[in-house]
This record gives sequence, structure tokens and C-alpha cells, in this order.
Amino acid sequence: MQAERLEDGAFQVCCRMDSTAEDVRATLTDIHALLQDQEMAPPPDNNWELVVAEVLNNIVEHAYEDRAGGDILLRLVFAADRLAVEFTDFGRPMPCGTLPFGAPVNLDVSEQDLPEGGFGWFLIRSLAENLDYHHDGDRNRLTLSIPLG
Amino acid sequence: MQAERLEDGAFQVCCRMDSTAEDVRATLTDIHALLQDQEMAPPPDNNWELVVAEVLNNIVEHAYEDRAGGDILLRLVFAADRLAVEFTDFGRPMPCGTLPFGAPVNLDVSEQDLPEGGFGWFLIRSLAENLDYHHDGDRNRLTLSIPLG
Amino acid sequence: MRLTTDHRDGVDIITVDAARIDAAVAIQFKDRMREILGNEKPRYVLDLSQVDFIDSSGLGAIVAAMKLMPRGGKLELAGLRPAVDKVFRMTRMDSIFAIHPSAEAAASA
Amino acid sequence: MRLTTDHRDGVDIITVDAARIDAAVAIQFKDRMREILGNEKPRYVLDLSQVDFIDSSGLGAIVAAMKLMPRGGKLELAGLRPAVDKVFRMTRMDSIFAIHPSAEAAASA
Ligand SMILES: Nc1ncnc2c1ncn2[C@@H]1O[C@H](COP(=O)(O)OP(=O)(O)O)[C@@H](O)[C@H]1O
Ligand SMILES: Nc1ncnc2c1ncn2[C@@H]1O[C@H](COP(=O)(O)OP(=O)(O)O)[C@@H](O)[C@H]1O
Repeated sequence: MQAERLEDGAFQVCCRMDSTAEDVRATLTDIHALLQDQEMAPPPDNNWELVVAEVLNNIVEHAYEDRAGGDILLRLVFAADRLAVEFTDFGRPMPCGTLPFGAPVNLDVSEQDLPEGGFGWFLIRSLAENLDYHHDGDRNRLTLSIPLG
Repeated sequence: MQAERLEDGAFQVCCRMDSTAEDVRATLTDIHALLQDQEMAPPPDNNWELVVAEVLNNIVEHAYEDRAGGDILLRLVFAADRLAVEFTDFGRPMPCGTLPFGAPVNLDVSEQDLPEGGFGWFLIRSLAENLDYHHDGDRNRLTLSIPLG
Repeated sequence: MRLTTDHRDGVDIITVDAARIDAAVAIQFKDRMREILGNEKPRYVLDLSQVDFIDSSGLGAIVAAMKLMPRGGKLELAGLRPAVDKVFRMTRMDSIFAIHPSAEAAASA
Repeated sequence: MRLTTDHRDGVDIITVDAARIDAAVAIQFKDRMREILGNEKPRYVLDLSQVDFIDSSGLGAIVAAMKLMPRGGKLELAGLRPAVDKVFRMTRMDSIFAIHPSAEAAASA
């Protein structure tokens, strides 16, 4: 993990992680600790970390199909009121080459039929802005931003 | 309730009861006690009482539609190896003027769909012989016999 | 992933002794919850040793009682006397209920 | 119709203190069984006050845990911190679970 203060005062963090849920978790807790240290941590009810976790978990689960050994690159730029994030992976592209719609799940069902998954892209789309995705050669690149404060 | 020893050595019991589950129960327990007294009781694994109870409960429930105030006449003749029974009521006739088929219930269902009724005529047909039913004016008469011993 | 349980005022409190419930521990969390909630499998034995007569209404009532059991719970039968046993066998309801010779046998089963 | 209950070796034995289960008592029998088995409604409160992060896998795992509950049982939540609370509200899962401010509040509810 590398961190630096940019010229415009924003705080940039770059990390590389392996395609496992454990590595995603370790990376996120490291970033968390770093932000506390730098007194750069967004307020506790801001869900920037949720957005980043959902995208990373999807890369592990879908782009790399839950196989370890895949590279994931993450770049976060914390500005005063906005976080910009860039995700890069070398796994399978998004289905149809485009971002999932992320419809809300249906809760109008019996208790036994309540959904246990499929919340991810709904949460990402609810919390993030300026989503952009490109598959390019063997590389997937997703960028988005999250309002802070 | 009247009881008498017939010339051929059989033991005859005649009763009249009201169309309630309570009266059916009271009648059956009285007959039971009388048979014990007379040392005429069939062996405990003989289900004559079940057959009589099922027919009587059906008369209460279906012929008199669970309304008290209906008359039910019962005659039982206990011979050495056979019980002959005659039931008379003045309620609704059997559907289609004939005895129900009494198919076994379907247990090949989920626990919540297991049948809580509909066993009656299956049990009657499994245990009784020589079933005969006539609707005659305002009277239903059913006769049957049950092997004893 | 540590979960601790504590019984307070008739309620079971399960405390998640962890800062995160995420993809890295989701399966572990489910397994631990299964262990805790899985103990909630009541087993009842209906002792019929004093019952010498049952009719189809009584049989239906026992089926209805079984359906009241919480999910995963069991209603078993014990001490069926001959006439009662025969009703269960004739209706094949002996294939639906576990049937024990006596309540004692059921308790030590 | 008298039913007596007795707990022996981890099993609840319900004894029918009656000679007959017939049409005359079938409803009474069902009502008494409902009273006895109806007490089997476990209530669990999941105390999340130490959890400051949950993702959709964690949310899914809590839904899965709820489905493990015996029929009629309840899994309630307590002590949701802001980021966790928001995930429940955004996914409308706050309409599925009873949510208490704290485990103490849940226990006295
Ligand atoms: N990084 C990705 N690469 C390929 N497919 C993806 C990716 N992220 C999401 N998907 C697809 O989008 C679907 C919806 O994702 P999501 O809303 O997170 O639900 P879930 O992951 O629980 O199925 C996934 O089931 C998957 O088919
Ligand atoms: N005495 C009767 N008079 C009129 N209808 C009857 C009588 N006995 C039985 N039936 C009809 O036959 C059906 C089957 O009876 P049974 O096998 O005892 O099941 P159940 O009474 O539980 O419905 C009843 O539902 C009813 O429609």
C-alpha cells in the first residue's frame, strides 16, 4: 500500500491485493487505520467503504470466480468533499460489457424466500456517482466517485 | 340402553342417543362397561368400537350437520365370532344415496399438508363387512358386520 | 468470528464480538449462527400409554398438533396400546411419526 | 382432557391422562397441545453494537440466519451503528427485522 498527499491537498492511497475475500478485508482495514492516523477518515455514517467493498467482492466473486491468484489494483483519492476510486482487474469482463443494473431486491416474499444476495450493485448505484467501466484488452477498469461529508 | 341375551346365545344391545359427539362418546363408554360386566368384551386389539364410533361421528357431523337434537338408534348383536350393527338416523341421506368410497388418504405430501380428516370411511371399509345402506322415507339405515376374535 | 450468547429476561442475546461482518467471514458467521439456533430443536414425546381408544378425529388432532411444532422440532409418540397402534398402522400414519414403546424408551433414545 | 408435561433427559414428555381421544375431545386436545407447543417460540436478539461495518455478504448471512429460526421463532437486531443501520435501511431490510436501540432495550421489550 502506498499513500501520498497530492498537490491539490487530496490524499491518495494505492493498493494491490490478491483475489480473496480475506485480502479485500485486510486491505480495507489497513486503509481504515491509515485514514484514522491521517485524520482523513470520513464520518462514520458515510458508506464509502461499503461501495469499495462491494466492488472488490464482486471482482473476487465474479471477475475471478472465487479463485485466488488474481491481481486487483485499487486507487483512492480522498478530496475535501469527494472520494474518487479506480478499480483494475484482469479477470472476466462484466456481462454484456456493461455495469449491472442493480435493481432493488424483492422483499414481498415469504420469509423463506427472502434474498440472501443480489444487494451489491443496488448499494453501489445508490451510493456512488459517475460510474464508468471499460474492458480493454485483458483489463477491466471501473471508476466512480462518492460524496463525502 | 337395553341389553338382552338372545335365544341363539348372542348378546344384543340397543341404544338411542342425541346427535352430539359427547352423546356418542357416552354411549360407547356405557356399552364398553356393559360388555366388561358381561364378560362379552372382544379382545383389546379388535377395532369394532372404532367402526361404530366412525359411523356415529359421521352421522353427527354429516347427516345432522353437527346440530344437536337429532335421534340416532344403534343396535349391536354380539355373536361368538361376529358383531352385527344397525345404525338408524333421520338426517340427510348419504351423498348420491350411496356409501362413500373411503379411499386411503394421501400421505405423500409435505408435513404441513398432511390430512387431518377423511380417514373415517377408509377405516370403516377396512374393518367392516357386508355394508348395506338404505334411505327410506326420512330414515337412513346402515347395517354392517365386524369379525370378532 | 466470535459470537457469544447470553440469556437475559427470557431472551437469548447473541453478541457479535467483531467489528465486521463481511464477505471474508460471512460463511463462518452463518455456520456459528446455525450452531446456536440449531440447538432450538424441541423434541416432544406424546405418551399415549393411558389411551385405549382413538378415532379418526383423535388421529386428526394429533396430526394437527404435529403441524404446530416449530420448524425442525419433532413430535414423537410413545406407549401405543393395541387399538391405538392399529389405527396408526391402518392409516399408515406410523410412517409419519417416530413411535417408541414407552416414554422411558423415548427419553433414552 | 388433561395433558401433563414432564421434562426428562432433555425431552419433553406430554402425557395424555385420558382413556380416549375421540370426536368429543378432539378440539380440546388440539387447544391444549397448542398451549403446550405454543410456548416453544424462541426469541433471539443479535447484538451488533460492536459491528461498525457490514457488506452485502454480511447482510445476506444475517438473512440466512433468520431463516434458520424455528417456525414462530424470532431473530431481532439491536445496537446498529450508523453504517450498519444505513445498509439495513437502504435495502429495506429494516422492514423485515425488529430493530432495537440496544440489547438491554430488546431484553426489556
Ligand atoms: N466484477 C464483476 N465481473 C463480472 N460480473 C459481475 C461483476 N460484478 C457483478 N457482476 C454480475 O452482476 C451481478 C449482480 O451483482 P450484485 O448486485 O453484487 O449481486 P451478487 O454478487 O450478490 O450476485 C452478479 O451476480 C454478476 O453476475
Ligand atoms: N352419515 C353420513 N351422512 C352424510 N354424508 C356422510 C355420512 N358419512 C360420511 N359422509 C360423507 O362422506 C365423506 C367421507 O367421510 P369420512 O371418510 O368419514 O371423512 P370426514 O368425515 O373426515 O370428511 C364425508 O366428508 C361426507 O361428505
